[in-house]
Amino acid sequence: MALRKEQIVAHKPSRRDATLLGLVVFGALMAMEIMELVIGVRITPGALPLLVLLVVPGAGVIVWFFMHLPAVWGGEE
Amino acid sequence: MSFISPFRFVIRALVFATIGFIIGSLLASLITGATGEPAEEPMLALGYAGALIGWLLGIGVWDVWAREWIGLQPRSLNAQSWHQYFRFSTDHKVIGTQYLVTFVVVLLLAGFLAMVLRVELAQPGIAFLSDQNYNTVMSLHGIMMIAVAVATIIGGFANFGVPLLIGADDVAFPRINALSYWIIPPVAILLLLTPLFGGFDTGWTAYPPLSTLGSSGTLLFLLAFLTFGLSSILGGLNFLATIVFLRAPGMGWSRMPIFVWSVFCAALISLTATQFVAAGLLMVMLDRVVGMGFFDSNRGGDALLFEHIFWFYSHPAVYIMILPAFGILLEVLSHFARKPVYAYRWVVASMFSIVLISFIVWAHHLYTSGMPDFLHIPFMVTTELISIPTGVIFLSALGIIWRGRLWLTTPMLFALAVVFNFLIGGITGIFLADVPTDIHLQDTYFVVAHFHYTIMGGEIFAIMAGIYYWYPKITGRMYNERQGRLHFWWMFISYNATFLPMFWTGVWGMNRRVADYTDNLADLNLIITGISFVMGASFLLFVYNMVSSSIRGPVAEANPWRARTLEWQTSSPPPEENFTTPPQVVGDPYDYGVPDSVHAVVSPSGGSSDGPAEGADRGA
Amino acid sequence: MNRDTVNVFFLWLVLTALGEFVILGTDLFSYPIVGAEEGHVVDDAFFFLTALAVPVAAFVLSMLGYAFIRFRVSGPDEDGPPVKMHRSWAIFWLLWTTGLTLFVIVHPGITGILEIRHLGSGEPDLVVETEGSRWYWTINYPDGVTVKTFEEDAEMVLPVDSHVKFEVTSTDVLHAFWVPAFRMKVDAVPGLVTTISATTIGLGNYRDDPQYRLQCAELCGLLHNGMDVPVRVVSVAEFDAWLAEKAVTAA
Amino acid sequence: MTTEHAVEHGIHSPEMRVKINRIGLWLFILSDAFFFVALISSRFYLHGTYRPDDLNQALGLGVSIVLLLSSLTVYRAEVAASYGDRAATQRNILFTIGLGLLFAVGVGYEWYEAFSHFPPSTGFGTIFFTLTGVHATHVFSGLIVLGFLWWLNRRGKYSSEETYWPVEGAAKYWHFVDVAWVLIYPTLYLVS
Repeated sequence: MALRKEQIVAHKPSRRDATLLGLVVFGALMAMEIMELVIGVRITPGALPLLVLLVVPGAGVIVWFFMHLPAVWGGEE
Repeated sequence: MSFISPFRFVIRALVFATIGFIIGSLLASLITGATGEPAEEPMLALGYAGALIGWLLGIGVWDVWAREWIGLQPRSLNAQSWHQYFRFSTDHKVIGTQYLVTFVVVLLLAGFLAMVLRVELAQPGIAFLSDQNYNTVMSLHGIMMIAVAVATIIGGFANFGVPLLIGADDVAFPRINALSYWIIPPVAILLLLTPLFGGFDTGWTAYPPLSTLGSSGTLLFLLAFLTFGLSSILGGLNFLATIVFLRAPGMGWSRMPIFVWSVFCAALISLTATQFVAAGLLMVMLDRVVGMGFFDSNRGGDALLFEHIFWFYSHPAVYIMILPAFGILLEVLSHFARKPVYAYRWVVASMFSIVLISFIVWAHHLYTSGMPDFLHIPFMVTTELISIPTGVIFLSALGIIWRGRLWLTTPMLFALAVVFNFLIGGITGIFLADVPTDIHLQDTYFVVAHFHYTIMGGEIFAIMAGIYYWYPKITGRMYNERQGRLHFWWMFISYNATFLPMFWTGVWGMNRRVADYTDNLADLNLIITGISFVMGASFLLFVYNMVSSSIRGPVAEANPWRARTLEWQTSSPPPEENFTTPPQVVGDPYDYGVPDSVHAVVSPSGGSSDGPAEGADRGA
Repeated sequence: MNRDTVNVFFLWLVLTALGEFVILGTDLFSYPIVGAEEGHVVDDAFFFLTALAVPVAAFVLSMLGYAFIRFRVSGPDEDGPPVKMHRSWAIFWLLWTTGLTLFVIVHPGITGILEIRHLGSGEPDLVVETEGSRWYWTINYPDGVTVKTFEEDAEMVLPVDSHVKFEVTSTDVLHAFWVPAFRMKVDAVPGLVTTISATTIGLGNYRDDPQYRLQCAELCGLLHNGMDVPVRVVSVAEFDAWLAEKAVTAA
Repeated sequence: MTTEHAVEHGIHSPEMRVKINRIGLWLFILSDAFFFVALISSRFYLHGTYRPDDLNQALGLGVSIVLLLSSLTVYRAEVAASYGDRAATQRNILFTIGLGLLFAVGVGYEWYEAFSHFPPSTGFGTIFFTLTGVHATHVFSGLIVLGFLWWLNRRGKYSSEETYWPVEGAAKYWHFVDVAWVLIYPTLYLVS
């Protein structure tokens, strides 16, 4: 039951790594949005499955890296 | 002054609520006034939002909580006196008691409304209620009873019981817990105000387009329902976190009392599904107040959308009601039959499968709604599959009492009655899940009888079992056993005599929610009305027993039932921190008859410290 | 096999026999008059489910009642046997509940649905458009004949032994089209036309049996309970005459 | 209510408190997500994949990227707070508030345009205004929370890794608002 102190900040990388991670995630998400737009404008009927394929991992990336989902069960990223 | 002082927080809250209402409605009149005439309904809606915030701040959110947001030290409003029941208290036992008392009062009020309905229904023709009044009374009875069914167990028993049963000293979020209780009084006030705003005639289901038309009472009802949903969500969140994190050392998942499991499952539903009804009600309000087109076919909407969203919540919601009732049922049966919970793991598994399946059965309320035909068979299949895990609950109940040592106290009698009533409720459920029979029975008194058998016969009887069972723990006094048993037989017999004939009236063509019906059903309805008054009177005995025993009843010992679970190992009522020393769980909670088995090690000072064993006249 | 088990077994047999006798052999549980083929499907399903429910209910009741009388004690002084579960019993229980559930899903569930759909398929003899409004029905027959149910002596007249198809819709809020004698019901949804069929059998009249009425079965506000109109099923010749007469008055 | 035994078993320790708060926030987010699921399903139920031609695609992409960028800044604020770097925390919270306001302005302009093309009383307008409106409500509540954070951080409340939980919590909520938008954006602007 006793928790180790470092578990409060279980997801704590070095600041440099954190900055890098943030930029990479942001870049990936921005690329995703632009790809979505292209798909949405170009492929007029039938864009839905492609968009789902893009959006679900995109949302997953935010939940996983920015919201630290793995920290819920105490693991590291 | 001394008379006012216990209520000073309530008075402050009312003042703040008034201020909030004025601010909100002024804001709305400014917004609507910018584009045209100030409209009444936006003023009511925003005014209510302001009033709710003001009410909460006034009742104690400011002192206990909001001061922290601007960097001040919060104050505690907990105190060991009855005054704490009228302010923002964070003690789960206080909150549980607040919930229980509030909703027993609501139960009595809604029951009184049912009596009014029965008088009207005694004979065909309009007797004394106008159509408008009948619809309002019927809708109020519905929503109030739904609130009782949802909140009495999850808010009342789970609050009082779960931390004690798992050996914690409070819930995970005591302030959110208090918040979830204190948003109930505004709901009650709104509902009581509806008749002044023209009443509402939508039933508790609030189907649009009916609910987007009509008097402003409907809007108040929608707001009340929405607020109540918020309370339910917060409660669910709290119990999940509590059960996951605050179990006493040694209490692994397989040692958790069955009631805690049932609350966990119900909390899962109330946390997630309730958002759907919130979304649905918001859409109705947008249609109504702003003139949007969710459900208006002239504006590209579809009325069936609401039915899907609504039942996506409201069908799982009946499992918010009934799962904890199953929990209380098995709990009480085990302690009073002095046998372990039969097939414990199977019961837990079946509760989880009920939760899962409950999310994919909603459209069985829509068999005759005009939804596409191809949906009939899939939803009939999923709906009827739910009877399999429910059957496991029956297996467990029968397994417990078989060759047990049945000590037939009042809670035990009520628990056994739950098995009987839910048997009838469950079997008639098959008729309604089955499309061919449902086409006829949908929206008739057969449905009325069915859900009164499951929710009243199943859940309210379980609530009664719970009230009698935990009464000594909550009040520290023993109820009168003779009166308790008299109440049981009185209520049980008159209840069945009231609702069994309703199956016939339904089959014979009496539709729901009507003040008038065809003459061939006059005799049956007169009988129902007569007996229903006998049943209503049984509640007077119940209230008398509860009130008089809490004042004059013999002081209860710590463990009058010789039960093994943790709440009975501390004094009655428990001290503020529940256990004077930490309980250490070392065994299963239900190992009756196992030599030398121990559920938990609790220091003797936390045990039978309180008073002599002046138990009430127990024994047969 | 111990004594208690044997006793309960016999109790179950007796209760089941008694229950089935009441269901099958007496007319204590009579159903209202049936005016349509579809109604027979509904009643047969109801009857079948009731007969099937009797042994299940009898089993639970006999165990409950026997335990209530046989195992009562006067205090918590003694514990029962610490039986946590009989694995084979539990599996047996799961098997028969699952089997029964699947059986009920197939029959009368799916078979009933298919039968009703089969009755409703095919070319109808008569199409009646029914429109719900607060708080009356507008019934449109062929040849421009319209009955509004708030008119005096309004009634819905239908020919016997005919496959009648109702096209139901609403002008304002949800209503539901329900003729208890036909056992058929469907909601009237604004902006949507729902259909339902009834193959009428036998003459019928509201004055003789109140099951012959068109009733709104979905709460629609103020006068919901009064939103009904008599139904009269007449011979085809009589119906044609009635329709012709109405057409003349309408024109 | 810090009784002796509770501390002993870690139930009331700061570590445990953070863990409980974290799960509580997650449960709240899960619950709130269902609200958005209900609204998004309504869009597909009512209108399938219909999309009007008058949507301002450039603005849609613009506000999306603004919101994504604000997610990055709030992430940096959280990291800074976990290192006790008050100045960087303060700066990044301010950035986030600014980007949030910019997003709100963008949506406001989009509303202004949408009013003339598909007002709330039309089919698509209903769902468009409801979804963006509900989302904007979340953005505004997030901004209020960030405002409190900024105010309290200035007074040094979150200067150590033991006390920075409120920053982490607010950041999670803000990210959730972003996730919701990531789903809403294609739902409203892109499917066809």
